[in-house]
Amino acid sequence: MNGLWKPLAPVLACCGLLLAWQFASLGLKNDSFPTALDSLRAIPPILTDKESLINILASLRRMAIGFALALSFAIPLGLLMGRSRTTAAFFNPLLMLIYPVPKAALMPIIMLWLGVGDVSKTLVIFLGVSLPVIYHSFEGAKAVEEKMLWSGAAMGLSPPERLLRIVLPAALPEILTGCRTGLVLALITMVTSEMIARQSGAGNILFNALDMGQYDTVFAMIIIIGAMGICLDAAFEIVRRWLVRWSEPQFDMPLSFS
Amino acid sequence: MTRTSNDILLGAAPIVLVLLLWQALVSFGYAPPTLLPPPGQVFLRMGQQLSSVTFQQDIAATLFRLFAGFAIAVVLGVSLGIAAAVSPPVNAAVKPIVRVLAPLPKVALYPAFLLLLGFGHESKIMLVAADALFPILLSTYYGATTVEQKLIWSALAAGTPPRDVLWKVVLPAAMPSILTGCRIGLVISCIVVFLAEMITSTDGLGHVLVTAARTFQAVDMFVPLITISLLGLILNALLQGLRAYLLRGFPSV
Amino acid sequence: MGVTPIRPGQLAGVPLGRRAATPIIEIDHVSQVFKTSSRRDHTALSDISLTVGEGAFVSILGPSGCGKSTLLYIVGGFVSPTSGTAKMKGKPITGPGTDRGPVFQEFALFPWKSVLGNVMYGPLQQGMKPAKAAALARTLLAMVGLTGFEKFYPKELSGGMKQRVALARTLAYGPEVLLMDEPFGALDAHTRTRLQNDLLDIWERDRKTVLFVTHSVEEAVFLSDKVVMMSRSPGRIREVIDIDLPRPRRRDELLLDPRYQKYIVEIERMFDASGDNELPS
Amino acid sequence: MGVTPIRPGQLAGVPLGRRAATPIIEIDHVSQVFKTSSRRDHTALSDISLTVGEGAFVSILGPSGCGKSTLLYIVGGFVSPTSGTAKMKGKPITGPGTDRGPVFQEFALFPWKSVLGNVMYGPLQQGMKPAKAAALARTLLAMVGLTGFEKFYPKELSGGMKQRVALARTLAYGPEVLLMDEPFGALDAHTRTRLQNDLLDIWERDRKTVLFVTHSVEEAVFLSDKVVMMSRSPGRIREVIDIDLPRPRRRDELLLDPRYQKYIVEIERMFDASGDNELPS
Amino acid sequence: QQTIRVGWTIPAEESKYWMMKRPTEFPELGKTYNIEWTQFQGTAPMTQALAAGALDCATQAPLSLSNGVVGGGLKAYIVAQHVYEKPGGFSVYWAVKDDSPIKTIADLKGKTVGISVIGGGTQGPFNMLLKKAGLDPAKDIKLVEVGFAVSEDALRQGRVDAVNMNQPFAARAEAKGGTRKLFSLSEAMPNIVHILEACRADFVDKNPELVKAYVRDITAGMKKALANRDETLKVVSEVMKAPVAVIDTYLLKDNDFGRDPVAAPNFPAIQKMLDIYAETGMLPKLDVAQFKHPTIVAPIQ
Ligand SMILES: Nc1ncnc2c1ncn2[C@@H]1O[C@H](COP(=O)(O)OP(=O)(O)OP(=O)(O)O)[C@@H](O)[C@H]1O
Ligand SMILES: Nc1ncnc2c1ncn2[C@@H]1O[C@H](COP(=O)(O)OP(=O)(O)OP(=O)(O)O)[C@@H](O)[C@H]1O
Ligand SMILES: [Mg+2]
Ligand SMILES: [Mg+2]
Repeated sequence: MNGLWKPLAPVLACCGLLLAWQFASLGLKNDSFPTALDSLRAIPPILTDKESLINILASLRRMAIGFALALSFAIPLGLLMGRSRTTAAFFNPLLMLIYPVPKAALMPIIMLWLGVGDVSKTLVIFLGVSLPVIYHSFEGAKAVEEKMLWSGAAMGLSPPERLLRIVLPAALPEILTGCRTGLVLALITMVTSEMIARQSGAGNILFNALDMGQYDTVFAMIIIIGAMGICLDAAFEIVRRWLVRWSEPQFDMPLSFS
Repeated sequence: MTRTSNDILLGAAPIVLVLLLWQALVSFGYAPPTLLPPPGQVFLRMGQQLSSVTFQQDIAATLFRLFAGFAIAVVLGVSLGIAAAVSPPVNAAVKPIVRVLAPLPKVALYPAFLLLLGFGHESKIMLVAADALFPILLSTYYGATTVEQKLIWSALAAGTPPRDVLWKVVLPAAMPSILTGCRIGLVISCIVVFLAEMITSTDGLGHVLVTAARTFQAVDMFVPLITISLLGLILNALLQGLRAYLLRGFPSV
Repeated sequence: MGVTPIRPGQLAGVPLGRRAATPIIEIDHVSQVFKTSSRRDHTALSDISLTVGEGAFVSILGPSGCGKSTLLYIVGGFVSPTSGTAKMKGKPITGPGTDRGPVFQEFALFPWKSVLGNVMYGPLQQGMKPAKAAALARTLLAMVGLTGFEKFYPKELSGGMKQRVALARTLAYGPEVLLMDEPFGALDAHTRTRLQNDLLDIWERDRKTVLFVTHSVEEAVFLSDKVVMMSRSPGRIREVIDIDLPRPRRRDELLLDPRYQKYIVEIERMFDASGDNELPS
Repeated sequence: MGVTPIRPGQLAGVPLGRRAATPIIEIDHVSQVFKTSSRRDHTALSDISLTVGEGAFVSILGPSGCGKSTLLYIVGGFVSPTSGTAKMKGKPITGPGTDRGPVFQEFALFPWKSVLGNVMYGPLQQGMKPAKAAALARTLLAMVGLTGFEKFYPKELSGGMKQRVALARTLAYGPEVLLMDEPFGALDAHTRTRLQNDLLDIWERDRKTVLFVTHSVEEAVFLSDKVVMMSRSPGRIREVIDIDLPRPRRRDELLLDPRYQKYIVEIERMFDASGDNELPS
Repeated sequence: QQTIRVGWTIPAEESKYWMMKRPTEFPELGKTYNIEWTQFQGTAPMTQALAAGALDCATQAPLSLSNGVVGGGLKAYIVAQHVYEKPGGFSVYWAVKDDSPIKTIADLKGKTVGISVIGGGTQGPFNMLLKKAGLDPAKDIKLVEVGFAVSEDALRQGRVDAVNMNQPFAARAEAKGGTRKLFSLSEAMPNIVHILEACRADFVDKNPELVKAYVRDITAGMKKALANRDETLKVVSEVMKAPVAVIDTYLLKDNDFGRDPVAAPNFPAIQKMLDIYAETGMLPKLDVAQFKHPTIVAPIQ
């Protein structure tokens, strides 16, 4: 029963959501809110079109680069902030000042230096992803049990080594939560970064359709992006499980609403 | 006392550096003032704007949407996250739905929100809530699943009904993680409320920016930008204060 | 000599109570197998049967890793055994209850609550008025020697202090059965002796049942009616020894009692005799 | 009788070494004050002076919460004292070093590493070849009786097993000075005795210096050259007692030695005599 | 081989769509020069991109271009024109529901009115018409941004009382029925120029031959677009990802915008629009001559 339910649950949830959507749109009778069926029907033409596929792949490439850059920047910064009060005091206000600014509003200035191409979009993705990763790494590093660090220090680990070999693994579960949120944000910023200026990409298809009022294509794209999200998330979950198998809870929580 | 004042000095340093860099970019001609006005001019204009009633109303509108959306996200995110962590049936229902909904680009749904909820507060609150919800939910879920088992056992043995264990043990024990999620959710709320106002609105800071951008009023464009980032800073400082109070028992640096 | 080794098989149905014959806890052919991360099965307890009579003070002795804590978790209802059943007052144990109060080896204090808050938790939970709960908590904290530390948070306490708070927290809500996992392990001899006496007082006065894990043979003999000796072969009961010493017990009197010393020597010899203790399963 | 109480003031400069007179650790008027969450000052150690000679085995006894762990942290260089200085080989201690190896009361194992990984960690860190480090780790694990558990993760171990892994982990990288905080606290008597003997062997063979916190007077007397008795008034040294027993020591021989029993009784009496132990500062 | 960075948008730039989708049909494109295409959402961001030097040429509306000149220090030349409102053809209009009590512009007082872009090209003539009807555009109506694509739905849902309509959405709404035209922009002035092609002045001055080639290709593209409607439908369908059937309802028909056969900018009409903007107080007075390059303007032989 349980073994069967696990892989089936997401499928069932998808079906449930699609059904709810179908009825809601039938009830609303609104051109900008097509039925689930219409949207699903619009998927194959997109996926069989070579240009669309190239578009989507281009987006994914930008996302991968932005995501990788963000991780390699945000994790060390977050860990450093978590273990050093001074670093945290130095960066915290600055980050808090920079992050709430919508990147779309800064586009004119970003364009000035980076143009309208891949670089500025990758930058936007990078910024979107790094926020949760920085803060989860930060809090994760803060909560690392001090005596573990002491043990490492006594074994001759230098401060940078301690950061890499003790704080990083100890904070890994929390960092990975940040990465997971970051992955979702990467997907979303990947699309929104193509809202204002675009050459190719999944957002290109989506916003074109939006401009043209072709809502079945809009929602078909949303479904496709959602599906990509599910796949990426599932892949990430496998990696995560493997990385933090040492921290999985030993017993199920003995709580239940029933 | 000295520690906090030190921290403030340290935190101010990079901000001053950024301002200097900004000024230098303008002074040395790396950016034309029509795109990047000098900081002095922006702050001067901001001072004037802050005392104008219409601008205050815009700030109020933005703040209201921000708080309302964020509050919904916190309440929903925390309760769903904890429920999913402790109850297998809820987990089975929530987890797949979250996996499906989390990666959806909510902005693309904004036109639909507009039609369903109108051009006023509701559609923006909805968008903010939809975007801020998932980081909070995920962090809560993570925090709640990693609660030390023996804490729950202790509480159960002390006679806490399973239902109460949720908010008497799981919630406080997951609090560090939840607050991290809230912090991210708060920043995302700031971004999204502004973005929504930029896309379609009749008021709010984002609207002020768009109007200025359309007519190439660079200084007026930067005033709402600086305002939102200062709001972000202040709100975050408040959240940090709350965090320090709530987590005083937990280990920290 | 009074020490009669009993084979586990014979045990079922023979209550280990001192004052009453009613069994309160019945453990019947319980086994516990863990799945390790390397996906192998690891047997922590195998075929344990044990009956504890109401009001009995039973100590569990055994080599490190033999399954003592696991056994307490099962009685506490925190873990359900892989096979076999555990009953409390004749009813199968399906979950934790206020009738069984655990003191964990790792203390498990609530880090977000002060010392006072931790100790008050149980009484408040059972509907006691805050003022009364605070007074009770203060009394217990005084008993464990922690007056003045009410406002400290667990992270600010030493190991032994945490252990004493954990003890006070469980005593505060007055469970019928105490499940104590090395509750005095981190304490100095002086504090330990004091708390042993206090525990015996509470036990006598409130007619509690105690299941007590310890590594000190001397402590086990001093406190208990019965000593359960476990071995790791893996996780079996080796012997159950009746401690036939008069109550109330005072250590200085007992020290002069040859039977007391004999119990200790006897039990220690039994341990030494078992070669299997150091072999991992 | 050999027990000469020494006032802390007299101590500075008097090395507590058995085999050598060179002081290796010098603690000079050290105090430690903590800021609690309720923003009050709490004194954990006040004006501690102590000199440990090279190769000495020094035990620290004291009531729970008197500052024993804090003292070890200061010598380890993990915490810098509020006032006073600690020196190692004449140089002020400014931070941790591989020359001083701690075994923490809370074990502090790396949860993401297996048992073997934890023990191999130090040797690998010091550039040992993985194969050699693994062999060394296996030897040490066999010594602490954990053969067969190499692939287990810390969360899958019992309390006593974790403690033994922590011990093996520190021994693995061979620090000159061992700072051991109740390293046998969670062990059964049998395992404890074995490990005491193993520890003494290593100490004799590798000429290490050991600072050893324990709650067992018997253990302190059996192992040490000197016993430092602390009191909580708060966190002071009350007495330093030379243990003048022949080496190498065997417990069965010592048990017949009246001096051994006398040391134990004497020290226990000293503890009982101090009324201040239970008073919080 | 040189590259021009060109910004574009949808809809109504058929000659550029031809250049994108059928580059082989052009004599110079891809041979003497290359184009790096970037699509934008509306003309205002492209004005910013031009001002920031991130684009060389882009589709512009007279208003956004003027805003760039006044506020952003942009210097640019108008080199070609895409669409305008030809008399008798399509004119952007405001629609209300059939059963709406709003009969005249004056009835809009106090109502919520949708406009595609606040401060966009249509707002000048719109403001003018409101003024003529005795309304203060700033106070008497509540203006809200509603993109053309959602206009129809917003109106039918009752979110707005009146909303502007553009192709192809107007054709779709009309086919469905239930809405009616309240007034159109042609009532303010004829020959409104909606979108044109502009290039940065410094870029033109530095690469005159390059821009000439580009402008020649735009003219060629316009000719192809007008000459071969069936192929144009396909090209537009590829660009907009919209089915041919939808585009067929209006594109290059009588109910469409007008297109100059050689894509020549109508400078007098643009000047008239600038005058309207000045009159309604949206901009200071501007002279169209500053946008006119002596030689580089469609058609180039
Ligand atoms: N972070 C802290 N903040 C405030 N007080 C602290 C902190 N850490 C330790 N203390 C206090 O310092 C005192 C000494 O603690 P320490 O851990 O050194 O005791 P100990 O002698 O090791 O006790 P035990 O035998 O119980 O382990 C205790 O009273 C404790 O409450
Ligand atoms: N989650 C787990 N996964 C695998 N094995 C486990 C797990 N928890 C406990 N064990 C194993 O079960 C056995 C018994 O553990 P338990 O904690 O009950 O021992 P114990 O008798 O309390 O020992 P100690 O005196 O050292 O506390 C040990 O061998 C341990 O390795
Ligand atoms: Mg145990
Ligand atoms: Mg200690």
